[in-house]
Amino acid sequence: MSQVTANPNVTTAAEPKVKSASPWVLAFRQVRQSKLAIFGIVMLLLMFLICFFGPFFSPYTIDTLNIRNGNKAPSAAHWLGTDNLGRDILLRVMLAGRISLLVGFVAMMVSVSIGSLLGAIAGFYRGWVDTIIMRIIDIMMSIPSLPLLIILGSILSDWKIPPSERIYIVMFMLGILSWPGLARLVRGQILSLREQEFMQAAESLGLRDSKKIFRHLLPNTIPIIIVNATLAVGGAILMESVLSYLGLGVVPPTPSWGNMISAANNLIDFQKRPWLWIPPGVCVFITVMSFNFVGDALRDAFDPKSKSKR
Amino acid sequence: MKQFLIRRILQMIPTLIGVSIILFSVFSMVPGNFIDSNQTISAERAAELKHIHGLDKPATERYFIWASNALKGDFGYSFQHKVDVTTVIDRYIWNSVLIAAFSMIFTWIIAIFIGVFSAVKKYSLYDGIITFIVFGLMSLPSFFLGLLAIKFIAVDMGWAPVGGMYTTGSSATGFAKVFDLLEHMILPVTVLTALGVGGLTRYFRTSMLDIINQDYIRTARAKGVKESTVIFKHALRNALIPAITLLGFELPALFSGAMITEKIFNWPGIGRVYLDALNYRDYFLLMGYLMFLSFLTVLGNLLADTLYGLVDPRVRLK
Amino acid sequence: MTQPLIEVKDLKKYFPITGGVFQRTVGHVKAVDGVSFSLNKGEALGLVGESGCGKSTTGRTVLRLLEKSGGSVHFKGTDLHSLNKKDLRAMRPKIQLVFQDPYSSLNPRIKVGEAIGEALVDHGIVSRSEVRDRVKEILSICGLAPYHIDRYPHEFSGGQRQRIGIARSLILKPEFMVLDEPVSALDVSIQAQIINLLTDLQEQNDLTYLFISHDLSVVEHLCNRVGVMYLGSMVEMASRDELFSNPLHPYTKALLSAVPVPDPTKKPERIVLQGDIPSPANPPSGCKFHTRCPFAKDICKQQIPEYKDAGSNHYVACHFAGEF
Amino acid sequence: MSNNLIEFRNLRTNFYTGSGVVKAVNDVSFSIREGETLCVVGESGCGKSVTAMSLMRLVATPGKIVGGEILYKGEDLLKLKEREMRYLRGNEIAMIFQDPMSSLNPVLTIGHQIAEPLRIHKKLSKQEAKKKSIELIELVGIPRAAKIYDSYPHELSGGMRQRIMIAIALSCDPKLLIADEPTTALDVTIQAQILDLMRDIKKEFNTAIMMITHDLGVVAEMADHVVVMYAGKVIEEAPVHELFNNPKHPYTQGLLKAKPVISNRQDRLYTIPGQVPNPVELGENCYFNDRCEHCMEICVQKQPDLNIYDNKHKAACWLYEKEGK
Repeated sequence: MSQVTANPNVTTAAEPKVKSASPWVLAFRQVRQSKLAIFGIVMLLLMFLICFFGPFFSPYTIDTLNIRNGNKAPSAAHWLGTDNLGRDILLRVMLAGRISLLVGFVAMMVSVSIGSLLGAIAGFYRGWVDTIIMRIIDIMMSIPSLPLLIILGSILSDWKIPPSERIYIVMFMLGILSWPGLARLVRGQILSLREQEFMQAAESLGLRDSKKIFRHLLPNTIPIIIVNATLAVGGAILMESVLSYLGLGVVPPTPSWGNMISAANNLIDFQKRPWLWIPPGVCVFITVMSFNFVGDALRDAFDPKSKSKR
Repeated sequence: MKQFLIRRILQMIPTLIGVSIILFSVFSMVPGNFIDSNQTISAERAAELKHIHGLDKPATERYFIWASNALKGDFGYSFQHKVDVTTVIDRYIWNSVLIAAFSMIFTWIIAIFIGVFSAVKKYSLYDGIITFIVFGLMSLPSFFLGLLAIKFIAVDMGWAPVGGMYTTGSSATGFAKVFDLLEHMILPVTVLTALGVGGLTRYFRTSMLDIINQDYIRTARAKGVKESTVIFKHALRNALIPAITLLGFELPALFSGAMITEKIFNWPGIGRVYLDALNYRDYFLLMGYLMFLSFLTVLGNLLADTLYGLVDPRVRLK
Repeated sequence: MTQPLIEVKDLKKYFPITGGVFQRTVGHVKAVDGVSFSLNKGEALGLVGESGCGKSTTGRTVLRLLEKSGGSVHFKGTDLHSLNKKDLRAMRPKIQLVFQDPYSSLNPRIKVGEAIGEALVDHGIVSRSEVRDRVKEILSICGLAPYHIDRYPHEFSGGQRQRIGIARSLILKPEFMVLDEPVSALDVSIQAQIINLLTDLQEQNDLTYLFISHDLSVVEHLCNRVGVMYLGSMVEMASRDELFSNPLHPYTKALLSAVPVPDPTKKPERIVLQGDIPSPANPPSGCKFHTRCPFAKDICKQQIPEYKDAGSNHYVACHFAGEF
Repeated sequence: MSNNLIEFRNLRTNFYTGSGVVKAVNDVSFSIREGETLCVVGESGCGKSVTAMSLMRLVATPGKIVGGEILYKGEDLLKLKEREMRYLRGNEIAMIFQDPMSSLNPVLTIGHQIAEPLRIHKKLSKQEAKKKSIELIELVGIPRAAKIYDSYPHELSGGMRQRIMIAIALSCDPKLLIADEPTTALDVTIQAQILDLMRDIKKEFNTAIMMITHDLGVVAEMADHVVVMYAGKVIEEAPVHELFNNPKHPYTQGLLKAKPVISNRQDRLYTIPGQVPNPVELGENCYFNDRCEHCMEICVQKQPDLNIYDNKHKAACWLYEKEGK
């Protein structure tokens, strides 16, 4: 019983209605299924809305000082009470939120761009380029980041950098010190991808280097970059809050969650007026936790092995 | 194994040199130094002092002086403590090691149990709660957790002393002194453990989840082995081996001293000394401490890889 | 006698083993240790052997996906291993490779249509606007539906993905195709579909195959000439009928007798080789097969047998070929 | 006629996946006689491994046994308490798996892994267990047994590891040995050694073997009785000679014709068109209808039963329905 046509088994049925889902859509659907990730995304949206649009609704402005009204506990007028200069804490937390989130994102952008670029170069063009980059990464990762940041912070204070410019330097400092971690991950991913058969296929098909990098290697490295970028924002916010708490990151009068918590250094404020330093601390906690939830859910969604668990 | 060690030690040298260059260049950017910021001494005395300690020479020259001394074990003189840097480090580091060691032990015990159980009871309510708490602990800024602990546990409840190593002015000796020390350690150790346990629990949960799906676990069950033995012998032993490498990375954390926690709890560890040294611009102490830490980090990496080779039968380091 | 399409002479591929403090090369894994064969247009040469025998490495070194350690590979007279990067890239469409694992040989993040058509555009053979029709055409030739063009790899079964892999190579109108265990990862019913597809494509496009497999029955069906490899060397090569009916090398005999036959009436009287396949890092001295050969003599241990023609193009490398 | 060691009665095992419920084992019934080798043959996804895992009650989530009985010496295994079932595993019913490379614990010595069932089930002391383990290593044909006892799995080749798996399974001389594709991952010359070893064991210990495979050559060589599965159901069952000489179900016929066989070469291979149906959308019809040449009206509407025909030959196909009892 020989087969007549060259392709006896093509399903001639009309195109089935099912819409083909790209791996990105599949990953997004899986993220939507994780309760913690939804909680994280909702909290982040709330935090963004409150910090970036809240101040417009607040009856107070940044510089309305009202000493008589100082150090009031949370009340109808001031939901989170007032500080020693009579400024509304809720407004300051919102404005501080803008700074902290901004620092987190810009630091992430800096570390992601440097990290993935150098990681990709080291991974793709091996040989001495790879060795040099890896040597730099080894050196930078041997220096403990917090103590170094603290020294850099104190240098900024000594150079008397005005607070407004100081924020941007802090952002770059955080970014500069955190790119090696991501670079090493990106390099590892590219090295493992090169062993995959579809990369050998690209070689066998005779594709140009640019095609190999931008159509094959990078799209398969982006998931790792997205996951670590999300976690990096959380990490940067956390690091900024520590620095600012020590008075070495964002310094007053620019408000940031970190330097608001340093209000707790004053013994009386610490014991009697917790509304001064607890709200910013809770904001840092919720924001960073939400980033961790989303990052972790993304990692599971993109990790091919985990697909089998579902 | 010997060749592996030689190769790794040879690799350590350029890394440490690179680290020292970076650190020294950062330090040369620091405008002020101890002598200038100290108004009590006259200008000539200041110049003379600077000359003795070679602070007036150009940066590159100073680096080589410092580096050659460092190789001989002399990390320079601490202005603030008026004693050699190495002695300062030696005096305070053991306080840091004390709380770091305790918290490391607790962290590992808690992380193993919680991590393993949340992996075994995957996607259950228990696992959900644990994941939530673990992420919470990983997202808390260390100082904020410390402040909350002092506020609610020490001040409001009064269960533990607010800070310091001993009750000020107490002349207790022997067991009473030890008991007083332990009491003072409660909060710092709890905070350090809480900060450390998150990451490790997640590590054990992920690696156990991966191992439980392996074929040899299915073989163990097919042999009629009790489920508890399957988990705690067959699975956990495979999870512990890579965990050994994490022990290597704990080395720097053990000695680095938790700066923030020590500052908040007023614990006289090396971390706190580091922060104070910063205010005084105690140059050589800062430099010496950072070099010491970087050396520990590199040593930690080497220790981690060597331990892995010793423990994992598959990786006989030829 | 027209010039053969492919001529491989004494091909060698060694992988360095590093050791010592400075990772110096202390030895070599001789994955391919002096293999020679030639292929005429339209032929299908089978390369069979067990794991570690070097058949896949041979296939990839012939296509210069791996740099050679010795010998030469000529495709239509040009020495592939002496071409510069640009010329080699230009040569690629004519010499194609089909992979074993349907799951890892397709980039999961790009649509199947692009995976098949991208090389066509990249080599400038076809403009971007025409490529879509050419891809649809090749899809149906390979037994897939035109609407599959916008689907992603994870939406296909193993068999369908293997068809995509074949379409990806076929669209470049190659002359020579290396098939590296193309059906080993598939179920029997799907295997048969792919085998028939490969036979049809060879006839329609006058293709030349180097078919690599560990499954002798599939090789017997598809190839007109067969080479048997053991631990990096060719031990026997002959026409299909000659090799399957009159094997001369003891290893080929053992290999043929070891294949279970789907007929319960046939009592399996077979030569069961003792011991395991030695590690290619330190192969046995003399004839590499002497550690497992039931007829090994002293000479086998010392002297490497010569690979010679035992009559009517039936090459064999054994001191006592055919005497037992 | 030896009585039945194992009896599957309407076994149902489902997998609750994200994309719907998969009836991996859908109303499966057959039995294994003492000292007999039964081969369960079928392609990937037909449920043969899940049937074996259901027998061992080792079906991992999201799988769950939802119906039917598995009788072992007349007792239903599904009703046993976990402790009682655990007593049987590795003792009276043993199992070996497909991939020897990952079936042994990489960080425990070979000796330790062989001795484990001996110490649990036979309560042997450490010394007795060591002696018995070394004997077992020699029994499965591995030289220098004492040295192997102390070595680790990664130091052995695939063939040797599979022999160790067999040694572990035989340690408490089980009544039934389940082998899930034991030689699929091995080279053909090593596969021949393992199949020979299993045949010797069956002769020497009269152990019943449930061999799961997709290779019809292995079936012809090892089996006394054969069960053919497709998409979770048993579609044909017969003694091995009857099945090869007179296959009834079109799928079995297709499988036999599709496989190229050495020294009787066909011009063109017979192919079964299409592919295995999506397990989630299986309806009330014969699952093979869309790939079957003899597909009739009724095949698309109603599911055929597994009826018995001449000399113990069962088949589930409407072509034979009229004659069936």
